[in-house]
Amino acid sequence: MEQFYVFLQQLINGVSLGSIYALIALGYTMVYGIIKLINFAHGDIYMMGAFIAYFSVSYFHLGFLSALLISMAACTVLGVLIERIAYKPLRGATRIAALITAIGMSFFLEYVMVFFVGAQSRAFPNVLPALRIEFFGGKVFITGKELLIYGVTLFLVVLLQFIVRKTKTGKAMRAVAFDREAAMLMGINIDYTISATFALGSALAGAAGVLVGIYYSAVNPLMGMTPGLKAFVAAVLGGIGIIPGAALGGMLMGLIETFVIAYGQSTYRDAVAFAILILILLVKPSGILGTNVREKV
Amino acid sequence: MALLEVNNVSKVFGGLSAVTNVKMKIEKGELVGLIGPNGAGKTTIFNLLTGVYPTTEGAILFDGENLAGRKPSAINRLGLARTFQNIRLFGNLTVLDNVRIAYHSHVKYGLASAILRAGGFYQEESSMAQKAEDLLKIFNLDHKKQEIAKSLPYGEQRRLEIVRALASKPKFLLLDEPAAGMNPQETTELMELIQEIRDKFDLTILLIEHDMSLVMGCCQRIYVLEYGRIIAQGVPEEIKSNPKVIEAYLGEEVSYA
Amino acid sequence: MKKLLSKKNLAILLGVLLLYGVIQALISLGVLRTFHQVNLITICISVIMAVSLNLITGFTGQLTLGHAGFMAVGAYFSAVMTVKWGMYFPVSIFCGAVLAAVSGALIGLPTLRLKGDYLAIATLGFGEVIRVVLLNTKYVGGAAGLFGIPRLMNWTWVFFAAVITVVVIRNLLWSSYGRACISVREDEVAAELMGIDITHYKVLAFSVGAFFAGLGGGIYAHYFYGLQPGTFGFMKSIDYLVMVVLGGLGSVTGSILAAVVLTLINVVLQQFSAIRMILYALLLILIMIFRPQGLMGSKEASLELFRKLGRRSGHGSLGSK
Amino acid sequence: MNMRKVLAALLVMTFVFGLLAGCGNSSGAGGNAGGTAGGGEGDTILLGVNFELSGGLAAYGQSKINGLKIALDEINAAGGVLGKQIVLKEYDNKGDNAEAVNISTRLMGEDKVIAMMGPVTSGRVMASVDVAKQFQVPMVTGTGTSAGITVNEDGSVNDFVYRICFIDPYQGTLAANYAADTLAVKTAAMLVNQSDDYSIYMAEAFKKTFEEKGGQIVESSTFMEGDLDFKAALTKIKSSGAELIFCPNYYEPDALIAKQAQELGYDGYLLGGDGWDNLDHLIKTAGADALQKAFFINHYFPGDTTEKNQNFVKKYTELHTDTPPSFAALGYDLMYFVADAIERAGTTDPVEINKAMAATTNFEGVTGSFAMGENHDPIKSAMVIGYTADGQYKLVDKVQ
Repeated sequence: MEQFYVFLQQLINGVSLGSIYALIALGYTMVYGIIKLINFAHGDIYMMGAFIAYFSVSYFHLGFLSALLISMAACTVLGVLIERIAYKPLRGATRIAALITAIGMSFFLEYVMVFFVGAQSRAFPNVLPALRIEFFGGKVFITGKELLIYGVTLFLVVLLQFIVRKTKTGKAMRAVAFDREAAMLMGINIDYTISATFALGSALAGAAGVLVGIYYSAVNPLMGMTPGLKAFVAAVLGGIGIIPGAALGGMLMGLIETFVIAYGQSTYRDAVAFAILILILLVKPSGILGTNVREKV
Repeated sequence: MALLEVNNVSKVFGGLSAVTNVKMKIEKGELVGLIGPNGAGKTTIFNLLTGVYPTTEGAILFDGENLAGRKPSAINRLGLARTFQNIRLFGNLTVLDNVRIAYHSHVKYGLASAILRAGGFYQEESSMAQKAEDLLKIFNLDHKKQEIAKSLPYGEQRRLEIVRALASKPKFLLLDEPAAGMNPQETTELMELIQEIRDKFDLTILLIEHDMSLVMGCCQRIYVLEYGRIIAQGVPEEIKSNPKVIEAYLGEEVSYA
Repeated sequence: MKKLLSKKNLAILLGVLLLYGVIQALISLGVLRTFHQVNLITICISVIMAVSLNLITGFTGQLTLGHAGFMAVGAYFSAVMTVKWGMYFPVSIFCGAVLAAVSGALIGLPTLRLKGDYLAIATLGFGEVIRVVLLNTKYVGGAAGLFGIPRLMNWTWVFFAAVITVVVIRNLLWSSYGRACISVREDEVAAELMGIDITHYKVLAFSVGAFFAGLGGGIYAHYFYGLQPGTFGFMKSIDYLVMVVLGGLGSVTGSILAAVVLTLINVVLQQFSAIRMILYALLLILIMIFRPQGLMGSKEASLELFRKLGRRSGHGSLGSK
Repeated sequence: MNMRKVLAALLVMTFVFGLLAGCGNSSGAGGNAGGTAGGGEGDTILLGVNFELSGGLAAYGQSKINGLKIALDEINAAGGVLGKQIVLKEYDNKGDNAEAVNISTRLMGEDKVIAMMGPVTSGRVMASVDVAKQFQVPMVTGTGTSAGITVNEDGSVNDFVYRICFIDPYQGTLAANYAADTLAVKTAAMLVNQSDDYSIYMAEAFKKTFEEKGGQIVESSTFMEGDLDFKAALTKIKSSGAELIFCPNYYEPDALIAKQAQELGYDGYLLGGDGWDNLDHLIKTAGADALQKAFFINHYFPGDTTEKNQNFVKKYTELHTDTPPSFAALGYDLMYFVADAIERAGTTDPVEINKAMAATTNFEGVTGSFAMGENHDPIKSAMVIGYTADGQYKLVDKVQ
């Protein structure tokens, strides 16, 4: 029975980690879906979001909600600016050139922050009341922060689905993603639509940054590197460009990592995670929820 | 024995039948047309013949060999070459390179010779370039050999595709709408050219075409496809007068016109 | 008449020997000191890595983010052979490169069904798996790394290794086999239907590319005293990818140029610790915005190109020059 | 198209800046090579710094250089060494081994520094060892703790290579002793950063000694640099019933481990090494509550009331908001150690400085007093530090 409680607790751990990956992966997938760009700077926008919230809370003593909204707004602006300055001129160029630009942008954000705030981690002040819900006489429990992460992730997945499926902008996004030329001929404003996608994706990154900052109570300028990469892998795993896919991929990634540590060799955690990724891609080359598009000959 | 035998071939895409129970028999040296309304499955048949898609049912025999399970490249090396409805040249490469790439399966030097520039590498390369130029000359493209393929005018791109297909030294050539987008003058020239190369290279040709005049004018035999089924076959005169064809195909064409 | 000993080839040979001779003379005279040699060797390793990556990504069109993984295989295996098994170091380095080629083929075979970004992620995963395996292998020191490898490489070895790499890859590319690789990049379906077995050529590109990455790794191991798994992480792969893209996908001379330029820029930036990466990042972004096709595009630097300067030159044909 | 113009201007500026910087440097290097202003001649003394200032290890390199610069200003303000002002030649090795070799060569071969400080972390130090031996210029690392830096596998000592910090096995052994003897635990778990040799070596030594003393390692889990989530490992450790978790890592992961262990309701001990030493970060991240059963081995007691230490802490806090982490303190001592050796050598000849370093008998730093051992490792006393309920350090024990 004891083992079962441990299993449940690990499941909660895995879902929490998975939600975080999912949260970051959502923005990745949005941007990728529309311009087929692996936006390496996404992890760094997430970092900027965490820092903006950190400063709002530490120096301006704002509460959680206002910090969240400010950092989402700031990240939206940042994302749109990055798109206009760095990515837009490359729309006609090869995708790999855009990829290198994204990598450059990622370095730029990271090291501008290192320059101004230093590379050291900063402790994120606790802005949430401590909450702990216990089950089975305290053998299994879940914290308020975890519930917040679950809630926000779920909410954002649903919201995004709604935006993409039901709103005019969302429909335009799908049209542009499907066929940019045709969308243009149908009178869709491509620039606006792409900017809107970046705005949305960056706002998501900002939200993820704030939540992760709060969840782990630490922020630093290079915090976007590892989770950024993993979230991207998660997005690919789920089928990139597909919103529920990103959530699924992130969740899977978190669960795999947790259970490799819990019941396997923690030293091989990343190797196992990547090996599973490669295997899944071999079986389903466009990710779990991706549909294989047959090339027309 | 026929050079190409298609025995009761069907192809289903996710529950949707694209081609049903198709039978074809093409003898060596024939020039055969494949016609049918849009979406009838003509290009699908080409894709099945060249191994792009596996068949759902039935067998394709080429020169006595069953094509099932073979990769498109292996099928090409058996002697089956094709062009594409929506031109698929190697756009960023020169005209000459496009042709030389198709020669690749006949290259005589090995990888080691290429790296060491030994074992007749230079002779083979220059003879390859010569052969490519000769082919280009037939299609009046030799003076453009150093131009980038995608910069050629449309009609020339179509001709280059045929040259490229010929360079792989096929016995059997599949032409997917070779005259699409050409003016009547060009179409007539192309028709003559197709017959000329058939004789010159001892080819068997199957062509998909929308342009009735081209098909009727140069094909010896015609298959008519509708909704994935062969509804008629025969010499052009028979096809012209076949009521099913008129109803299914020509009638429709007329009503569009 | 094109022959091995054509005027042009002789001129190139002479140029290479002259370059070697001049640098060797400068080293002997003490004008180029150890520090310059370290950078010359770094340049040569970068040339090897960038040109071999260009074969895979630039010419065959397969985006890979795991090139440093192949480098790690070559580096570690050759180091183990030299240090632990007492083999003569050129043999070790060669064997390391062969093992890297084998791993290139192994990763190539199953993952070649994947296209574009999916392949990139799979290769990234492969690089990470190699790194984790090395971290967990006590025999090669785990995270602490494998140190105490004697510096057996010198300028002469490394220069000629780089020359051989460039010559082999260039000769491969400027042949029917190279054109087959390029056709895979241009249009996989058309290539396959023209009789090019695309799987075969992808595996070929991956193995040859991995072979030379392994060679680069072996040289690295025998020059920089030690190895650590962290050296061959994702960022290292990105460094070389940046060189390839900056030089121009599909341009061998572009990769060489970029390897030289970026290594020198790196040296200049060493002293600006605080803003080093900011400058580097800006440089990347700006070059990509203004020259997305890279410094050389898909053209090759040649005497012909210089002659054509001023006129608008067409693309060089991939002839058997 | 205005954007393009702005960008073009930026591009040009970047290049011009880079070029100017490059020229400035090369003329400087040329000057040195010409012998007019070699490392020790003239009225300044040139010392090299080869640190991890960008890349994933930047936080540690930056901490260290912050401490080092405070010492530099103090020394120069007090008249410098041998009556000359110290000038630093500072390069960033990005945390890359080849780059560290490159920079060591540059400092010793081109800039002709008379001693080099750094690199910060073991791998980079190991890679630079042979360069120091080749050029016969002493190099001192403040924080490179791997045993192999100073002593080779065959037992020979690397000349010209020194450190002023603990070696990993020493700390691991001390920690095991403390766990088994003083805390009297029988079962322990380890949570180790597997991408960091500092952690791994310390864990190995801990395991060895702890098991020799009859203890049992019931669980051993690892993580990677950059990880933030340790809950899976901690849940597993908690269910294993380990009475103590040995966390031989740097303060960033350790702070998260302490916090998450508390959240999971783990009530055993936490024990670590000098990597823990960053009071502010731990207290702010994990909170004093989570640290009531946490201890770590350190060279010195940061709450030390000696004038020297108080002075350092005050200056550091003025400049950089937080209290100094051990990296900063070791950076500060590193500068003083090198200056002290030059002063005692009485010359700017690197070979003489090397001798003076080896002959250090009583160096007083903020991280404690030490003599240089024959293995070129300092002989330092160690102490165990814990936390008070209001988030201050408390000296728990002194160990040898």
